[in-house]
Amino acid sequence: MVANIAIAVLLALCVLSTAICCLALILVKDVFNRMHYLAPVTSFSVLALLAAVALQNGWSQGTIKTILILLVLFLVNAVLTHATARAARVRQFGHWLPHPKEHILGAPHGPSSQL
Amino acid sequence: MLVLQATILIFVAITATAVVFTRQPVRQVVGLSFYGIILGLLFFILQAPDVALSQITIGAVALPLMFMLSLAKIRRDAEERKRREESEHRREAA
Amino acid sequence: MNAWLMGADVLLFTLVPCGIAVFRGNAIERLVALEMAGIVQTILLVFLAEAFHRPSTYDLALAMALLTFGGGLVFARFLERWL
Amino acid sequence: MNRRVRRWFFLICACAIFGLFVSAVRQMPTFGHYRGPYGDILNRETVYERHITDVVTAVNFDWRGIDTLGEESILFLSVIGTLVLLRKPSSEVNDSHDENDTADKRKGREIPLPSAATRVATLGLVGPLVVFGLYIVAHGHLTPGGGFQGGVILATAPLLVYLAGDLKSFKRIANHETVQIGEALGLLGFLILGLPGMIRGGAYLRNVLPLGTSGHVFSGGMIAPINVCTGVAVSAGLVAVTYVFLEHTLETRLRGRR
Repeated sequence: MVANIAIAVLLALCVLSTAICCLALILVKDVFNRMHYLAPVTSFSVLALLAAVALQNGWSQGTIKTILILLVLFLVNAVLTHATARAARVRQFGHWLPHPKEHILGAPHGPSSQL
Repeated sequence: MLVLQATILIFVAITATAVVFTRQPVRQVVGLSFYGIILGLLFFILQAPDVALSQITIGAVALPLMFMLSLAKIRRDAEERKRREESEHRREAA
Repeated sequence: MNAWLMGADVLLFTLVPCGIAVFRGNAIERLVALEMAGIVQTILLVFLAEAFHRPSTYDLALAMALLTFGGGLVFARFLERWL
Repeated sequence: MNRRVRRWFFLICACAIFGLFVSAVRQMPTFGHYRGPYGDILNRETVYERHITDVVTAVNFDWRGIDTLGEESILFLSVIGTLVLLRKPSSEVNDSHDENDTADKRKGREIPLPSAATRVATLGLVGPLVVFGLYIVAHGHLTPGGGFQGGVILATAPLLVYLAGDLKSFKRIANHETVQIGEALGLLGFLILGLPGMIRGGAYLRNVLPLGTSGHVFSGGMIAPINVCTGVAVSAGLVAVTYVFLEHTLETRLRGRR
């Protein structure tokens, strides 16, 4: 009984966070702001989902596969966001390094500098 | 269960129409990829996981890659033709 | 009607904002929405596999998680290079 | 035919097709009510007779294996057709491409290398993807999936290597001759696997291997070897098609970089 309630709460958290992030996707205007909303889904939502699956099934095939899903999404989504942001900057400015007028802390200046 | 089936069928109809009405090819490919996602869900909800897995694997990487390669090729050919026409035009003018 | 099926119902409707975003704006904005839809679908497939009591269909969610990255990367690489 | 005539023509045709469509839909069986006898029989018999837990795979590779052989040949033929259509005419090979290279180096059109993070993550994902593809192929008779799905996942691995910006490595992994030989071997293996059944006096593609315990990896008789052959053929075919596409589209553009 307690386990069922815990599962329901975890699932509600997962669904709610996903829904908020999806809504933010159309409410926020700038692309670079939009990309941030991919991160909570891949970390928090999937973590809540993993907890719910583990509570429901114990140590089983489903739990192991959900752990793998969490690992893949968590590690790879950051890189995917980075690649997308780079593509957006390349399309906007022609290169992805900071514009001379931009002042980004710790970033090299100009398209000529090497990374 | 019934809610799921009805909703996903309506989604498929709306998404397919939206893909058809997208005019620019690159944007259309993105829409098509989304349509593939919805279609995979439809197959799974109608209890056909084998077909859904086929749809997911094909629609995720292979299909967009083919479309993007074709679009890149078309764009390259168009650029080349334009450049050739320009150079011929210049030669005629000289 | 268990909690998983209800969660799947609600999650299905969170695909609506993703769908609206996929069909609006320029190519990169659409791409971000597509990546979001892929992640939501991964979660949704886990929900459905658990709701149908078929543990072997967790494979679909795992395949989706592995392949969303490839799909997003295809678009990102081609949009920044050639199209 | 001007715009107005065309619109009327379309409207009349659309109305006619809509009428046919409605009449067709009215005669369909109601949603979710399956009327044929075969589905029920298969659902009842498959696990007991063939020791396979995934009925779809059993239907594809056992009950109607010869149809699947036909489908596989269709795939093979379409890949061959694509390879023939996109082969390079010899006159194009030594064409001067200097103009293209300079065009690519125009401002705003430089080819950026993928960043280190993308390369590491992509190449790190190749190994898990190969393992997952092999798992899907090997467990075709137990879980959803099989030769086709697993083959596509396996073919995605070299594509990821290309997406990491390493066209050279892609060409080394997916050596064109090797890939073509692999595709042919996949189809040949399927064809040969049908023969033992005939030698033992039965029909083509008849099961000759022990059936094993249902639910184990080594069960289902001939389905696992046939799945492996299909996986090899599908992945090799997909890689071959992508290879010729890439060669046709991007080869000349990349010459300046290497």
